[in-house]
Order: sequence, then C-alpha cells, then structure tokens
Amino acid sequence: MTAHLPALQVLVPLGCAPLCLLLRRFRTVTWLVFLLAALSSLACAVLLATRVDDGPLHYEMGGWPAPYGIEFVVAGFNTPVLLVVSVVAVVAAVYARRSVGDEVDDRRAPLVYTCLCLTLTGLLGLTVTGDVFNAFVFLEISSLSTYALIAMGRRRRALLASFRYLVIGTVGATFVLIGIGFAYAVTGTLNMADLADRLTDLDGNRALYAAVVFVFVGLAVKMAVFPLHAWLPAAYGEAPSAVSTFLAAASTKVAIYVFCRFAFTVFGAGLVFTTMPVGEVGLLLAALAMLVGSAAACFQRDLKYLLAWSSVAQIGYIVAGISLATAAGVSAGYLHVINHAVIKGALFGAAGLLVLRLGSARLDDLAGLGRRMPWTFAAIVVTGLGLVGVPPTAGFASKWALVSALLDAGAWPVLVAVLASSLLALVYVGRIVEAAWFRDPPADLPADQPRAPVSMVAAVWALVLLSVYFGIDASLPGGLADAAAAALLGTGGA
Amino acid sequence: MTVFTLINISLLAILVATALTVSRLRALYEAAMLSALFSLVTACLFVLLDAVDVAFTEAAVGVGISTVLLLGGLALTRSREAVTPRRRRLPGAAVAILAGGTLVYASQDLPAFGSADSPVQRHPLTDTYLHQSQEDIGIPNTVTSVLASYRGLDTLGELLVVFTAGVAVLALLGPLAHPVDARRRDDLDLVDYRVLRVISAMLMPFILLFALYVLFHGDFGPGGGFQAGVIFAAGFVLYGLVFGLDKAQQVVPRVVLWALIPFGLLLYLGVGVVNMLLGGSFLDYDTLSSDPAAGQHLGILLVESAIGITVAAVMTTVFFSFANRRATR
Amino acid sequence: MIVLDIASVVLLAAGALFVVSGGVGLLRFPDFYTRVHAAGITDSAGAGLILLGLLLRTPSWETGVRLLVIMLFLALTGPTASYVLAFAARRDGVPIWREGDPRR
Amino acid sequence: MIGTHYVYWLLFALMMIGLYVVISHGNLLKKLIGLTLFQVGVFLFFISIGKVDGGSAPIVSDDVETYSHPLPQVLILTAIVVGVATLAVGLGLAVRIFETYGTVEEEDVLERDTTP
Repeated sequence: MTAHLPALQVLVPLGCAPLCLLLRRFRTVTWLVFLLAALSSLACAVLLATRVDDGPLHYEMGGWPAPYGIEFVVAGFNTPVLLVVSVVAVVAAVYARRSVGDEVDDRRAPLVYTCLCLTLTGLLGLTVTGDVFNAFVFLEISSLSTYALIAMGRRRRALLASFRYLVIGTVGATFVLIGIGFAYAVTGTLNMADLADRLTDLDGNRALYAAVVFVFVGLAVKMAVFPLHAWLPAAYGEAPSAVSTFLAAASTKVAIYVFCRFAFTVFGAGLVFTTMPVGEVGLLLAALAMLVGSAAACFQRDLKYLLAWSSVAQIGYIVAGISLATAAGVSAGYLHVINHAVIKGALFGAAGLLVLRLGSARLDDLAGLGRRMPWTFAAIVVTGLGLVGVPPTAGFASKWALVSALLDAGAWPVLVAVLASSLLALVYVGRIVEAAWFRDPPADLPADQPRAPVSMVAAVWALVLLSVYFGIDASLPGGLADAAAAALLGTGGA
Repeated sequence: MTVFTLINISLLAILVATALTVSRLRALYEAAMLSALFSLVTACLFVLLDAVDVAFTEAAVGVGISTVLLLGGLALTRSREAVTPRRRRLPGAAVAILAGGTLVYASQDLPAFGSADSPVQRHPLTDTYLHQSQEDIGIPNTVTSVLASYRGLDTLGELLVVFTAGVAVLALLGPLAHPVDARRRDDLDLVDYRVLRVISAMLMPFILLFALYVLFHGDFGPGGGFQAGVIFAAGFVLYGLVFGLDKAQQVVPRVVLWALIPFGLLLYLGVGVVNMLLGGSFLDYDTLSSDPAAGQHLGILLVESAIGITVAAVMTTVFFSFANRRATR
Repeated sequence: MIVLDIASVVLLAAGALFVVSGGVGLLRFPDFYTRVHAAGITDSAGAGLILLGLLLRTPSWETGVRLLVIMLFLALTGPTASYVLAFAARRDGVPIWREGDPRR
Repeated sequence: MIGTHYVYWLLFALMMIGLYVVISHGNLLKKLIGLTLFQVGVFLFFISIGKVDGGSAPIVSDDVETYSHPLPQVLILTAIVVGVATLAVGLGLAVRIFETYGTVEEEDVLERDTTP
C-alpha cells in the first residue's frame, strides 16, 4: 500500500467530497468526513516526508509511463507544502465544527464541508502533480470550490468578493492555460520533467518567453502578488472564519509552490532568472507589496481585513526570497511559507473567535475586551509579534533568514522595504493591542456572553504553540526549507 | 489559397465580428443569443480543425447548456447593461493591447499552422496515442483512449470540477437556501403551447436514445460520457420547460438527482480503487481483465458512464436551481 | 451517375439560394413575423434541399440513413420553432406590419 | 509569416476582445459573457496547435494516412467543461447579488455597500 501513498494523498480527500454530499442529512457526520480527509492527508504527508530522503517518488497514474500518462511526483520541494496544507487542514477541521455551525445555516453546513474537501483535494493535487495541464485542472478545482466557500460568508459583501475573485481568478487560470499552450506548442509535451528536458534546446525562442510570462502572470493572481492582490482582502475578510483560516494559511502558499516548481524545475532558473528578468521584477513587486500591504493594513477597521492586507505584505517577503534564486533566498522563502501559514492560520482563527463572540471583528468593537477574552488576545499578541518579526518568534526566524539572504545578494532597496514593512507591522499589531487593552469597554456590553468553544480555542492555540516552537527551535522547518531549496536548485530536481 | 484556408478565414472573421458585436451590445438577451451563435460557429471551426469531439462538446455546452443558463440568469436579473463609462475603457484596452502584443510577438516562434513537422507532431506522444494505442487499448477514437485512459486523472479532475460547480450552485441557489417551496405557475413552463408539447413528447425518447448512443459509441466515433450527459440534461431541461418544472421533478425526483451527482464520481473513483486493489496503479484498467485490452475497454466504458451520470445530474440540478429560483421569487 | 451528380448540384444550388434568401429576408423584412418566416425558410427549404443534394452523393448507406434522420429531425423541429416564436410574439402583443407602416 | 500564422493572430484578437469585455465592462453578466469569449479563443488556439494540413479527425481507420493530434483535443474537452462550470457558478453568484443588492452593475453594488 505504501507504493500508493502519493495517490492516496489526493484520492482520500477526493473521495470524501462526494461522501459529504451523500451524507448531507447528518451534519456532524459530514464534519467527521472532512476531519477524516484532513487526518488521512496529514498521515500521508508525514509518511511521504520520511520517504523522500532517498530521492523523489514517482507515481504513474493508470500505469502509463511518464510523458504518456500523468505522474505524481513527491520530492523534497513539495513535502513541506504537503505538510503545511495537511496540518492547517486538520486544525481548520477541528476549528470548523463550532465555527461553521455558528456562521453558516444548518442546511448549508454540509456543503461547506464538501467544498472544504474539494479545496483540500485541489491544493494537494496541485502540489503533487508532475504534469502541467493536470496542474491547471487541480488549480480550477481548488479555485471553484474556494469561490463557493467565500460566497457563504455571513455578510452580503461576501457575494461580490466571491464574484470578483471568480472573474480575476478565471482570467488568471486562463493565462496559465495560454502559457501551457505556448510551452506545449514548442515542446509537444505536458510532463514537467519532459518539458524541462526539451526546453534546453530552445534558446531564444520567443514563444517560450511568452509561456513563462503568461504562466507567471496567471499564477501571480493566485499568489496575490502586488498588483494582482486586489481580490484577496475582501475574499479573506468576508469568508466564513474557518474558511479564512484554511485559505489564508494554505491557498496562496500552494500557488507560491507552483511558481517555484515552474520556475526552477520546468522552465529552469537559467531561463527564468538569467535570460529573463523575472527575479528583478519579482523583487520590485515584492518590495511594493510589503509597503502597500502593511500600509493598507494600518488603515483597516476590520480585523479580518487587516490580517488579509498583512498577508499581501507577507507574501511579498516570500516572493522576495524566491526571486533571489539563491539557495539561501529560496530556503528563506520556504521557511516563511511554513511560518506564515502557521501564524496567519492562528490569527484568522482568533479573529473567528471574536466573530463568534461579538458578531463581527471590527476593531472598534474590540474595545476593552483584552481582559474578557484573555486566551484569544494572548494568541493574537503572540502571533502578532511573529508578524512583526520580534525574536524569538517564528516570524523572526524566517525574517532573519530572508534578511541575510538579501544581504548576501546585495539587494539593499528590498532590505529597506522589509524593515519599513516590519515597522508598519508593529503599527497595525499595536492598533489591535491598543483597542483590546487600552480602550474602555462600551458600557452596554452584556455581562454574560457565551464562552468561546474549547475546540476552537484549542485549534488556535495549537497553531500558536507551533509558531512559538518554530521560533525557539527552527530545525524542523529550517531543515525542510533547506531540503526544498536543495531539491529545487540542485540537479536532483524532478 | 485553398478551400480550407478560405473557409477557415471566413469562419474566423465571423467569430471576430460576432465577438465585437457582443462586446458592444447593451441588450443582454441579444448578447446571449449572439454568444450562442458564436459557440455554434466555433463548433464549425472545431470540425474544420479535425476536432470533432470538441466540436460536439462545444455545440452541446456552448450552444445548449451555457445559453440556457445565461438566459436563466438573465431572467432572474436585469437584461440591460449600463453604459460603460469612458474611464473604465482605458484599463481594459491597455491590458488587452499589452497581452495581445505579447502574444503576437511570441507567435513569431510558433511552428507554422498545420505543419506536420512541429514539435507537437514529432514528439513520441503522437505515435503512442495514434498507433501504439491501437494495440494497448484497441479503440479507434484516440481522443477517447487518451481522455479516459492515458489522461484518466485529468478527466477525473474534470468531473470533480463539474461536481464542484453543482455543489456551488446548490449552495448559492439550491432549495437549501429556501426550504419552503411556495411556487406559482408561470409562463416558464409554456403549458399553452400545444404543438410544442406534442413535438417534444415525440422527440423525447429519441433524445434520450441519442444520448445513450453517444455514450456507447464514443469508442468508435465522436462522443463520450460528457457529451452524453449534456444531451441527457438537455432532454430533461426541454421536458421541464415544456411540461412544467413540477412534472419534470416528478419524473426525476430531486432525491434521485442528488444521489446521482456523488454516485457518478464515486463510480469513477471506485474503478480506480479496484485497479489499486487488483495490484495495478490508480486507473490502470489493464487489471480489470486477464486480457489488458479487454480490461481497458471495460474500464473506459465504466468511466464514461460515470461521467455521463454525474454530468447529466449536475447540469439538470443546476438548471432546476435557476428555474426554481424564479418561481420562488 | 452523371445524372445523379447534376441533380445533386441543382439541389445544392437551390438549397444555397434558399439559405441566402432567408438571410436577406431576415435583414430586409419589415416586422417580426415576416422575419420568422424568412428564418424558417433557411431551416426547412434551405437545409432540406441541401440535405437532399448530399443524399444523392452519399458513398455508403449508413451515411444516407443518418442524413435522412437529420432531415426528419429538421422537418419536425424547424417549423415547431418558427411556430413557437410567432405564437409567443403574438401572445406578447408584437404588432403585425401592414402595408405603409414603417419598418420595425 | 502571414500565410502560416494568420490563424493565431485572429484567435489572439478574439481572446483580447473577450479580455477587454471582462475588465472594462461593469455588468456582471457581461463580464461572464466576455470570459466565455476569452476562453473560447484559448480553446481554438490549442486546437489549432494540433492541426495538421490535410489531416483528419484522430479516429483511426484504414483509409486515412494523416491525423491531427488528439492530445490538444482532449485538453480542450476538459477545459470546455471547466469553462461551463465556472459560468454556472458565476451566474449563481450574479443572481444572488441581484437579489441582495437589486443591481448587477459592479459600480452600483460598490456604491450600495458604502452607503448602507
């Protein structure tokens, strides 16, 4: 059975989706099915992570060898992503039971779990596939289910947020498709490894340049890289809290991984970063994203929107690291993918606790709640410091790695942007703290509010503790990130 | 200039003209009908480009289902578009010119159109799919063998996308959103049109028969599970339009429909899992029989049926969701 | 065989003529009902004659059967579609053009 | 160049008309129609990659020598399905937006959100 692990990684969540729909009359059962999907995915990811040290694992779908059929590839570069997505999925599943129960009406809750299974399937499939067109299909599965999930937010704005994401997301996916078309036209293959082989003879082919441009622009939409980030704040701000927690932590990260996969193992670093100025453009956009994202976060009135804008900035850090195309840079990018997923997951989870208790997450409504909800706000502060990058948090570890990689590469302007963005992060985290502790609670606050459910608090704190642990002992995420960078940049790639 | 080139250019010119008209039309019903025409011409162009399966699908989906859905959507919203202000035109034009310029620049290094010596044609995939597949799978329609066997996972993904769309529309519009079904009769069911009812009743069995033919003939000619599913759905949609939604939902109760949506997907998955249990990898149909080719035949048939079931159920459900929405308002 | 070929060419040309005249009518006729009539011509006479012309050139009987089925199908659906269009327009009160009215 | 690449250029024009409608038009349904135009342009592009002069549909029979490539056709079959799925979800959203806001013009929706 272990030979089937790469397939099972994706297939179990896939099978859980129709099960959820069949069992929709039993809401708790559908939740259990989603939890099962997440747990099995975690188990597969852990087992796979322990097995890739001896080299990449290939799984041939339908028994057809690689360029003729579709293959799944698991190697050092995608096990960290599988682990991140799976861990976040498990946490989101534990969290979702009460959160979805509160925010979505009973008849639609089973559909939320169905869509969560589908999103998980899409993200995992996107991570393990070794075929460019198959990647497009999984991209669309995860996107389409994400649109549905966002639309199930409580406020009416969720509908427009979802629609706008649908339009720009579909344009992005179609751009990826155009890029795949150009790459296919000049190579005749769709398998990533085969593509990489055949591209080497095509120096100076303009169709190939277009393939790179269209694939990357399309992926940039999904990664929410500045200036294609416009969909993200409303989408994460309006989605049901359990969904925001899952998506903010997992979805953009997978898109970033796909970018790395295409850049380093399909098109090749030589073409992408030496012949074409993708690295320079990436650094520029990353710096702008940091500044714009952090600055916009400072002016938000809603905690979920604030966190979403902060994500735009944090994605900037990751993109900056990867754009350096050095081992240190890519490793720093991966490290921040892991740490940011944990941190943002916890923060959106905490915001969801506030929504559960107050009905909204507006900063004005948080006045003086610091003492009433100590656990929630302690979680926000601990992870918020991680966003700023204060030692010894996880955020510090990855930011330190990024800064030293930038120093090595001599990218001074970006370094300035990183520091400025960190200061701005201090401002927006400070605003939350100020609202929660240094303002008087409104007089009409009802005394006996429902207590936050233990399962949700536990889920949030699991991520908080994980982030603290990663801050103190960065050997696990650091080791994964280094292995990923080595797999991407080294010869033992695909 | 050959006849082929002449027809090709004419069809492309019609397409561009239609697209321009659609983009300028502010009356959205007209735009929807023109986009149906656009799909029809596209289908003709697909035939010209030797893609008969794709043409079939485009005709069934673009002209059929998409148009019905668009009209359904328009019936529930507003059918006239506001004037696009000048300041909105610039960004769109800028992006379009930039992207178009990149495409034209890049196309200089694309292999010539129709070249038999392009990288696509020279790649060993071509020989495998066109000739080796005759021995390995033994199905004349290579599109079907690539779709269902070589790239069976893509097709499973495609089915999953359809499934997702079904779930999403149910979540947005489905009866879930409005538990109470207080419906009134309205002219959507066209009950007064006696001629239409007689003709539809006469054609109905043939439409369903044709769907089955398309499903089982996909090995030898254009067709397959997806097209069959869409034709099935079109049959139900026609029935619902002509005889009323109530009656259509008596014929195909919602419970059945909703059970069929996951059933098709689980059947597809089940075939793959059985392959795994029999010692092959996922979707390795060779394991289904002692003779690999026979196994492939069986596997492809099962998988195509699974696609047909889920697609028909999802498309019908989506249509009923839109149609019911109108009645509940 | 030459007779069949000539007959086929004549039928195809006649069919094409009807299709074109249907198109012209669609653009030139003054009101909805007359335009439905013009469009109906394309379906029935135009497509019908073209299919007949093709029938005379079929290489095998299987193709011939298919063409016949298509003709039957068109004969059933084309007029029905025209009828339903006109009926719906009549029910919605779309006015009929009379001599001397402006084009609509 | 013109003789061998005209098909691509006309298809690019088609795509760009669609893309323009998606970005510039504010009506949500029109955006969806534009998205369809854009995608169909891409579908045709893929199919034209696989076309061989004088070829025929890739259904193997004894009396045919050259076939067009089946792979792009398979990809586009999948992509068409993805397209209609997206359209269905988009229309569902547009209908819900109309029901809650009373309009399907993007700018009006935004306006109604800022002034509740």
